[in-house]
Amino acid sequence: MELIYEKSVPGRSGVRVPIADVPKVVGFPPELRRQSPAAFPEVSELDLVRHYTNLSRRNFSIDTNFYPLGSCTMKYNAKIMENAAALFANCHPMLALLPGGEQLVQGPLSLVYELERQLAEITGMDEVTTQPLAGAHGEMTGIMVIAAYHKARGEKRKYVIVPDSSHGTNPASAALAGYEIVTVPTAPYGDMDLDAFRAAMNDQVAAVMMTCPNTLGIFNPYIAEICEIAHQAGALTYYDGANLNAIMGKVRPGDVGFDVIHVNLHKTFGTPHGGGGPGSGPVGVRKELIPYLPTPRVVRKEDGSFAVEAHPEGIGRVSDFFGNFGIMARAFAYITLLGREGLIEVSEQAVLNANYMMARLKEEYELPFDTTCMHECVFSASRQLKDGVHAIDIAKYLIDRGFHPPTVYFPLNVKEAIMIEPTETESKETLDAFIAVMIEAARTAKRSAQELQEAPVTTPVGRLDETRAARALQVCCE
Amino acid sequence: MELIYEKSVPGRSGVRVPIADVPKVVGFPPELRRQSPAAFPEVSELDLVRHYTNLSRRNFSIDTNFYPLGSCTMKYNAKIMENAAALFANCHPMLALLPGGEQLVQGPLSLVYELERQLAEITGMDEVTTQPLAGAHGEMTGIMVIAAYHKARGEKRKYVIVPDSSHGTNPASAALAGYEIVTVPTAPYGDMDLDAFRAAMNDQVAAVMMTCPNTLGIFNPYIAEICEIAHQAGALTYYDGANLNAIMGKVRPGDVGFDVIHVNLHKTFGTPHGGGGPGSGPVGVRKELIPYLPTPRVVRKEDGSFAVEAHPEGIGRVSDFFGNFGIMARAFAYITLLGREGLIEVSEQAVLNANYMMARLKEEYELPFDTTCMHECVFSASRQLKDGVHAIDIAKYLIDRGFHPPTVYFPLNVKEAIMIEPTETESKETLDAFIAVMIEAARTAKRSAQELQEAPVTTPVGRLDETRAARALQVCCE
Amino acid sequence: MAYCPNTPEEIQEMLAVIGAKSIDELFSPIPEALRARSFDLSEGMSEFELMRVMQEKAAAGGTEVVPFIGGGLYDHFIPAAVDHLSSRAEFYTAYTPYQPECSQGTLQALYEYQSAICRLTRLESSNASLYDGGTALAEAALMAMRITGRHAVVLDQSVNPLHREVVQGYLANLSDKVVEVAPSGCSSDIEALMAAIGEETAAVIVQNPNFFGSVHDFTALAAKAHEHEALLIVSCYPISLGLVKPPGEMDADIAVGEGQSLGNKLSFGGPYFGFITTRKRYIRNLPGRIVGETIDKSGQRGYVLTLQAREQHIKRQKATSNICSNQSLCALRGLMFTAALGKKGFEELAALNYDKAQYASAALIGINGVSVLNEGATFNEFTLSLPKAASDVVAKLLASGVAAGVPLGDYYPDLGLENALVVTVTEKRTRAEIDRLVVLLEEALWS
Amino acid sequence: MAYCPNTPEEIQEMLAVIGAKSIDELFSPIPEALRARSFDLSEGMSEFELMRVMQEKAAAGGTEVVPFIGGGLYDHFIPAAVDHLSSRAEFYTAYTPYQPECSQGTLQALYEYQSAICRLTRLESSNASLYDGGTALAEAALMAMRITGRHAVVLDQSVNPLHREVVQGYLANLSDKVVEVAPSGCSSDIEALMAAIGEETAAVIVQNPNFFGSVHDFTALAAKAHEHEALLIVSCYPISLGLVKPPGEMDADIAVGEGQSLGNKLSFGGPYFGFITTRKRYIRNLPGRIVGETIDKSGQRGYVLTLQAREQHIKRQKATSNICSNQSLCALRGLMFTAALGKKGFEELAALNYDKAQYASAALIGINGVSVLNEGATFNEFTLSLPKAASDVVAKLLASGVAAGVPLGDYYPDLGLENALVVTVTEKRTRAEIDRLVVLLEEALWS
Ligand SMILES: Cc1ncc(COP(=O)(O)O)c(C=O)c1O
Ligand SMILES: Cc1ncc(COP(=O)(O)O)c(C=O)c1O
Repeated sequence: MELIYEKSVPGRSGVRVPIADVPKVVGFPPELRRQSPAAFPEVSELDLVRHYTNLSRRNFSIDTNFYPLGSCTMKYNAKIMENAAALFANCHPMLALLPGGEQLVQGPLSLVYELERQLAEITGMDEVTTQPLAGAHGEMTGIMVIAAYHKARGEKRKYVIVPDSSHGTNPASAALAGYEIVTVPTAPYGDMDLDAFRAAMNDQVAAVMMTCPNTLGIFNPYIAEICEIAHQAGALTYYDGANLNAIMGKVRPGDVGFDVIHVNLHKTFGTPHGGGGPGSGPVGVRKELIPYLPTPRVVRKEDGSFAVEAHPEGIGRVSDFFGNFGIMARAFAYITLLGREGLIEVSEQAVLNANYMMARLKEEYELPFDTTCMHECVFSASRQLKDGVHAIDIAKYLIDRGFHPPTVYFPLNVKEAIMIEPTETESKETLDAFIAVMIEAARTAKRSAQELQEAPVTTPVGRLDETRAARALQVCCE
Repeated sequence: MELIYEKSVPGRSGVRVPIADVPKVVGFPPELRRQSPAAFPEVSELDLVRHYTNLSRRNFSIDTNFYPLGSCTMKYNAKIMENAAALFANCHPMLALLPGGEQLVQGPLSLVYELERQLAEITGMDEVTTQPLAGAHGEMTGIMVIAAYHKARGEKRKYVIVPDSSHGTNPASAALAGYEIVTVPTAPYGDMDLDAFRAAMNDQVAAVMMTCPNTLGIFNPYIAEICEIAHQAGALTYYDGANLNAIMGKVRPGDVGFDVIHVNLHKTFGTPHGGGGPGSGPVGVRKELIPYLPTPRVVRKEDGSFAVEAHPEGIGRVSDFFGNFGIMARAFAYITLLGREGLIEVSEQAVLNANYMMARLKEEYELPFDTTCMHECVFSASRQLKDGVHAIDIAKYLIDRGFHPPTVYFPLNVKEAIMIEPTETESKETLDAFIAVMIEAARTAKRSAQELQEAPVTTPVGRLDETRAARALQVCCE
Repeated sequence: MAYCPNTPEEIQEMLAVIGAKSIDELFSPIPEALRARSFDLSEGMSEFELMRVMQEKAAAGGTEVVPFIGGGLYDHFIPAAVDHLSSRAEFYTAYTPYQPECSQGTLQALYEYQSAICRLTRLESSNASLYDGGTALAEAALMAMRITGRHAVVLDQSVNPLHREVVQGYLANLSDKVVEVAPSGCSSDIEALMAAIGEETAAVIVQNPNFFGSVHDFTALAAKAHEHEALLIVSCYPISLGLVKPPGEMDADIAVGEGQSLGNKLSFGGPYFGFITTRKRYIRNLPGRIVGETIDKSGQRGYVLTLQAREQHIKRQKATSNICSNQSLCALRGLMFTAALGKKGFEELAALNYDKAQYASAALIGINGVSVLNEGATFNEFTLSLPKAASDVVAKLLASGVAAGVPLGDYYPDLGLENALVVTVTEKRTRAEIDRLVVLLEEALWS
Repeated sequence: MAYCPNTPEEIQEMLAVIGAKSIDELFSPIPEALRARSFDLSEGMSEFELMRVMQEKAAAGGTEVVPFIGGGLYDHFIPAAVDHLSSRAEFYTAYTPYQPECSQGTLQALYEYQSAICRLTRLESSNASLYDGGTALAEAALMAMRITGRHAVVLDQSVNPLHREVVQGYLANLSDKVVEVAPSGCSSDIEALMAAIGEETAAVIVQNPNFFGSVHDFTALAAKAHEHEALLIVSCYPISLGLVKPPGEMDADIAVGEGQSLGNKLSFGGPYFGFITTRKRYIRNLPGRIVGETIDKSGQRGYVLTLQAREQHIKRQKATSNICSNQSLCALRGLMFTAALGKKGFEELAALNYDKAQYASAALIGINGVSVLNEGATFNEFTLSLPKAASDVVAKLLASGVAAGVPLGDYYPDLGLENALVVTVTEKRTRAEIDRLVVLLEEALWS
């Protein structure tokens, strides 16, 4: 398909701007003017609409395809959430910071406050900030809070420990907060090696970051011990809540002994992924850490009204206002709609679907850690590799059959990883259809590696040359 | 694709209904209860969303494809119209009929009134009713008004005259109003034969229905004479405004001598076609006919406020309230947005695009009436027929190339008709791309009829067996 | 701003190809004498100004009023998914699926819609929609006339008065034998209806629940009609069919109805859709478009417009109806509504309407001097008798932001119903709203 | 209601396949001692009740207030098409385009977005979006540190104070050398900024227009920075670039900005997006995702995520940034906004903002005691000096439904700006609204 710029015709005009209802007073100084107009496309509104409508049709998406991308919780994004969030489209956040402005925005302020309370209850933490704009941003915020905590106690610790199965954002976020990273390998039971962890722990460690269930979909039974070991060394414990979808109502990280947690509203709480974002990554903390949360805080006053308060000891601001409010509004709607029982059902059904998937596929695919899984299961294409078929070939074959592939090549500690997270919103019928194709792929691998290697053939483009892209570095059209 | 019913799983549930907040008082009498629940599908919300999202992708549409369906004015449906209409989603029309209710609905009432004024000015008529729900409904309403007029004058006339190129709804609507139909053939210059018309006219004729420009895209230069001839015989003149897109600001049927007109808001005024409707077919009349318009009328009172008045001499109601208000709101928005100059530009560009199309294609395709056209042009596939290629084969070939076909086999007085209405919202580039494929089709016809006869091959289904459908009469899934 | 893309340069190029000097020249077939004498419209504007105009009008749209009114159109809950799905551009910017291969989306959806209507009414064949409830009823009458070859129609006066007007209008030039039969109290007078059926009767037309809210079983009426080789036409309120015996279970021949309550916004009167269903043997007499199942060359299932030979574009004046554009998108919304709620949800919805109306009527008759006029069962509407003129009471409550109901006096001037009020209670009316209605009504009547 | 489709029967079938007796059994890997001690949430509800809750909150959202406030977020007109197109389900329910063959929609759109940002700023390389304006500025500072291998940053205090807080927060654990330079009046103190650049300086950070609304040409500052082998980072307001000299024309090295004004709703603070652009030679130092053009086997053009080796999922702690999910959908809206308005429309929009602000400032300084503090040019914001504390005046006008501006006192406690007010006038403020602001302000000051 042509680029929108290639559809541009000099002199063609699109949407009309509002009509000037004021006289021109003085001209803008020529020396400060831009030399030539920004070369945006000159297209009609129909050109625009047809271009992006057709472009959208070149995507797989939850609304069109099963999308079991592991570690991403691609559950159904309920349409009512869109309607709920749209109600706030015209609320200006700056109003909340104006003198006398709080009273005018009690509605959205109450939403921030109540969502923080809901998330605190779900995770078992004492306070939550919604300011971080995605999961990784939450991690960075959480580790900055931890750094501030240590600093306030006059300590300057140097390290953060992460397991090798952790998501790349964990070490990256900790590094951004000024820490050096210590990586601990995975034990045969599928989670961080406890002895290696013990060995790595010392009084220079600021925190350990755990994902639980981890990215292998396994719940670490030693998680309380890990917290204890850390706490004994004066280190804090960080919980990456990306996989919270598995355990709502079952386990609360706060109860287990975690000090800081982030959750991904765009995973567990059903907000749409937007082709890569926006998300939202609220951070919850235990009581002792509350002072270090970002500023400002939305508080509830004695009279029941809501106010915006500066939080002077905090780490400052990690974003301008109260976070990605539109995403928060969707998550609040989701939690409020589902309620206590609904959220428990979510986790139960997510775990059921993942275990069903695992049980049905483990005959054909290598399962490196064969144990009851939580919300996702991780296979390896190692058996298929013997026939020259890689995880990526299976992924592309799935595309031809109308399924978005699982996550492949992550976690890094599994060779040829195929990480499947069906989520609770998919039905047995859908799972069965997917399983049938996965089995077909495994059998085809034995028969004809080439057939898989040539996939996909039904898409607007075939496999793309990534090396060429990285060499050419054509990232913007002239 | 499976039917939604085939995706049903017993016991699966979809959207939750509101929660009961009242106690049950008394049960419903068992003898009046339905025996078994309506067998609606039992699907989850995700099943529902995925099904209809994928189903939608099996359509061509204006937003995805050039759609030059002749006589249908498939112009771009501006998105702002959708937003404008949505504002009125929750207005209950019954409020307007309650004692004291008019004051509460001044906004929508003013819209009805103002739209009627706009349409009256555009068509040159004295009054307009927006009650008819589509073009054909407008025709029926208009002819009923004509019947009421004759009746009030103590006359009971028997016939309505239509040209053979007229749209099928014209004779059908007139028949519904109790008239017998006299069909007049087309003269070599492409419109109703004037002499034959004169011969058909007598004091038993209630009306003549003209489409101008007609369905061949030709403006009838004798239109004023036709009106005169009719009026001399005491007959009235009806103008089918489906093709008004050609002449806005250029000709007003009222000025020419027409007594009654309907317009299709879903054609000329850019409202979306909805896969076959809803439309809206307001009817305009000359002063003498105002008494016979349907009841009620929205009137403007001396104080500037709007009221709903009974219209006792009228033909009664043709629909419950004020017409397809949501469509009217879009049309009002369209007219208001474009304004006088915009509407003139519409007609000029529509005529330019059609003449360009005609000029570029007439070398390859037979043009039965080779004269400057208005908003559309009608070719015949008669040359291609010599090679065994029908209009329908060309149509299907176009589908494979990403274009919605023009109207084929209409008007009925052109053999193998191909009726192309590009509309003003399409660009020269789009026209050129379409023309290139049309030329390619004509050349392919000479080379290989089969290639065209086998089209389409890119669609989810190939050519469908219509005879089988009409024999099996499977119109509802068990 | 006319959404016209061609640039001045392109226009010149195009004129050159055409061989015309100017756009004006293209209009030369139009004699000067016929040119427009006026075209006095306002100047155009941008989206921004337009939305200010529209918002101002919409703000004066009465949406703050709590509606206990129906009269054929109902304030029902619409699942969010219905809006999202029906506003897929591929659905709403397509037209009639004349070319089935590139219109399977619309065609399959309409086939599913026809199936939904059959399942709803328990009849066998449906079309792809009609304009609205009133015109559907008129089309049903015409259809019965075609089937029976007769011209007389018996019309229950407890059918929605607006719909009766439409039927009378449609039949005005085709039949002079429309007999209206008055109700007995708030009930359809089944005895009188039976008595009115004769050898010339094409059909007897009733509504369930009727305009007063009363629910009937018309099985006996159907039998009587069939005795005379006449048809029974039942106009029905689709939501009620989640609970109430459907026309098909009453042996009705044709069922029609206003589809608005199935997922269509009130939108000040439209667009909605009318539905029609009948026995399989009458399918060729149906008006409008019909979608049928078939296969392609390779045996794949697909959908097409079928029985087109009945339609105006082929049969012209001999067509079964003049309808061309119908209300496809609204019918699609209707389909989606039924599928979103599903078998169980649809039943629950009807039950909830019933329960809320029962709760309301029980509370309202607690007011001194207020009673319910319906003798038998009702669904979500009932008729109250008030100790004052209903119009005055309604006007009074409107001032407090509540539309208490539809006063019957104007619609039945001869039946002495000045004090009668039809109250509608859908599932959207909360207990608090109902309780407030009771308080306000009591105030209006007694203080 | 948890959107879980499996029926009890299916659940049993699945458990049987798994070989588990109950769902509880699946949770057996979780030791009892770790089970949740509480889960005290309210009961669920249906869409209907939910929307009542949400509507109540939204009704108390301040949307009736006429905003003359900006502070980095602006009330701009958004073409209807932007909403319609960005809410295509295939866009908003997809995720990061890891699998390019079935994600060309998102990938091509992001490539077009990157191109739009380059065209807007006149720089050469952009990424696929960052979180917001403040974090983009922080990322730019980090990027400059990576490029130069230095740790000191010079930060103009006339940069948005909220953004400065974010930058300070991001750098807190990585650099202790952030030097803030106070403005001179409402102007960035270019001399002082130049003087602050030293051999340790990684970058000097400015904003255009600055927080007071003043527009600068930073070309000389860029030259000075380059003399010291430091970079110039300019944070800019995209709408202003329809009129104002872009960073690329000032020889800036990195340009960033808050993208909200490009087609994103205010939505009480987000989601918006941050953009970042730089010279081609620094592309490998960009944070976040980058889409690049390539071809498939048959030579067809296509788009992929490229330079992934910089990113956290490969480089982990050595990545150029920790960002993973970005603000793709908001960036898409930004792209659509630029394409909807196009080259000409975008220029017109900027000019209109300028003209309206000029009209407003001319009218406002007609009030006794009110003057404009900006010395040079402004765009659509300007700083007024009032004869009273700006906070009090703003509070007073808020009570009349007008947000008159952002009082500067709290943000610049040391600069004696208690009486200073930044007023923003976008194209959406009508003449009538501006005139009313003038009247209300005069009243607040003098009566
Ligand atoms: C385990 C885990 N942690 C953290 C993240 C980062 O979240 P985000 O993409 O919202 O920054 C992800 C996201 O993919 C994840 O799967
Ligand atoms: C010339 C003409 N007249 C009348 C009609 C009927 O209009 P509608 O489909 O709105 O009933 C049409 C529609 O296709 C038409 O083209």
